[in-house]
Amino acid sequence: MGVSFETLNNTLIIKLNGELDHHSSTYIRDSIDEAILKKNPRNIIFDMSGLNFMDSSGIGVIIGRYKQITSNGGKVGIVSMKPQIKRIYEICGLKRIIPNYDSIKTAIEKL
Amino acid sequence: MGVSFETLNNTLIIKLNGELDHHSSTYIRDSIDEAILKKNPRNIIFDMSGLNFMDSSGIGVIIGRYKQITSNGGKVGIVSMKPQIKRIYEICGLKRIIPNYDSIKTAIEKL
Amino acid sequence: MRVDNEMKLEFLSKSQNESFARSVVAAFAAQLDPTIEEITEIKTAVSEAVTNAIIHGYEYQEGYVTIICRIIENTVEIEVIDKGKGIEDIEKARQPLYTSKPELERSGMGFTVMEAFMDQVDVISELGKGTTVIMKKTFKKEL
Amino acid sequence: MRVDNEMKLEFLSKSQNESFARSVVAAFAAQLDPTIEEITEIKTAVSEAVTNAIIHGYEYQEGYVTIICRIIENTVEIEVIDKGKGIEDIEKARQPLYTSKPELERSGMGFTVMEAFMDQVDVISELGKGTTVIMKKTFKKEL
Ligand SMILES: Nc1ncnc2c1ncn2[C@@H]1O[C@H](COP(=O)(O)OP(=O)(O)O)[C@@H](O)[C@H]1O
Ligand SMILES: Nc1ncnc2c1ncn2[C@@H]1O[C@H](COP(=O)(O)OP(=O)(O)O)[C@@H](O)[C@H]1O
Repeated sequence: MGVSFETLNNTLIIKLNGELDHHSSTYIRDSIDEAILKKNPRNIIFDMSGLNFMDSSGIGVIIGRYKQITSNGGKVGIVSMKPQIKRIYEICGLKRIIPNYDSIKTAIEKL
Repeated sequence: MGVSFETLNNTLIIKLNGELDHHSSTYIRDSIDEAILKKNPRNIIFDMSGLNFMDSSGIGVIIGRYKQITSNGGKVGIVSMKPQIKRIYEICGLKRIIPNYDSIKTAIEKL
Repeated sequence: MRVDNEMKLEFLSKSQNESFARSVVAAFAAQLDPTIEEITEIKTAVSEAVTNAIIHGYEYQEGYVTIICRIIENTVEIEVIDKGKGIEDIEKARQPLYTSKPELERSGMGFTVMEAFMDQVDVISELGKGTTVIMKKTFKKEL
Repeated sequence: MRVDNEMKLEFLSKSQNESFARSVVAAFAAQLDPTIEEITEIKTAVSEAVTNAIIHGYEYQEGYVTIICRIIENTVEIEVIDKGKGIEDIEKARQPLYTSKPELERSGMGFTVMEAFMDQVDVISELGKGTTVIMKKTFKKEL
């Protein structure tokens, strides 16, 4: 499991790789919070193109960051979910609060 | 696990695929014996290029066919072993009785 | 009901065993030739139940998690068992968004995910004794 | 000796479970970051011991095979246990080429392969009670 970061304008792009479960969530969460603290972005985008597995622990991580960013007036988007990830995103009702885009470019434009 | 056959001159080429263990050995053995009965080849060559796993049950299958073919004056060769298969071939002493070739072409020439 | 195949797996309640546990169940269920989608569903449901055993059942203390898998015709039956804390109110626990550990950023969606991905989910629990989650899924036969 | 991780797997003595069993042990040992070669060695050794339990221990009758795996630092310890027939003369059984079932085209090389691929192989057996094969392998640490 890995996570890497990139900043574009005022947006932090969080690229998730491998499997996001309860075990990897601690490391992922800490890495993201460190990056947010350091770069102080307005918006964040989760790039899920490299994510192969996610369960509800991953949903918890995403919602936690969502609360943090939106409480500062920022916005959150998700891009490039594989079908299996998209299903859990829908089942868990994330769809209603975090929009999903086809590419990072569209996400940045639309956020 | 699969096995397929081809005949070249008087030689039956036995192509093994997947994993050869005790479980798959029954099916593999029966398929080979049926092909030998039908085509009555002089020599046989095991093409191992598609074989990913083999344990000593596989060695048993090879030795069984070796005894059958050599008792009729024929010869047996092995081609294209992956490193992990080659190690078990060496450890089990098959090396001393069944020669190993780089390609089917060389095997047919040298047998 | 004739059981066609059966296995039982016990492992320490360490979070690194979550991915191990779901791979084992997937490897066992593979004998029914499920689709990739069905395998993902099973892996996710098992991941939820095993994570719950570790976090809620044992509350990060050392204990053993047991998984029993049975194949009966084209159905897989999976039990995930812990001997931990137990659940006081199962009905409440199963409600979407309910979590007893919001401080750990739990989403409260574990049971909802299990129910969405499996055909049947039963929960047996006793306070101080532990919890057993029994999940069933029947694979569609190819025509 | 502190055990860092542990699992126990029980399954029916069906030959289709041979590949399942070796995959499970490989998945568990994966936490030590072994090389592909080391993983193949472990899979092969486990395959030999499990096959022996099914063919020689239970002689194709239904029974349970148990595998216990422990991780202690960078060593994996694997026990393969059957409650079957047992071995009368362990020393003879371990000799290369010795097999009690030549009619099944057994090569008699199972124990030899286990010894070649693992650092240590111990056999405990009692007639009518069953057999336990204990294998150990230490992974080289990367420098
Ligand atoms: N194995 C268990 N042992 C004890 N309590 C459990 C167990 N599994 C679930 N629970 C309880 O049920 C609640 C809901 O579980 P779940 O839907 O998986 O959400 P989450 O894990 O995100 O809290 C948990 O917060 C916990 O209180
Ligand atoms: N689990 C077991 N239970 C009873 N007998 C066994 C067991 N494992 C091995 N043996 C005996 O030891 C012999 C040698 O085993 P092995 O070297 O694996 O060769 P093979 O399986 O080809 O016979 C077997 O033929 C059998 O008589």
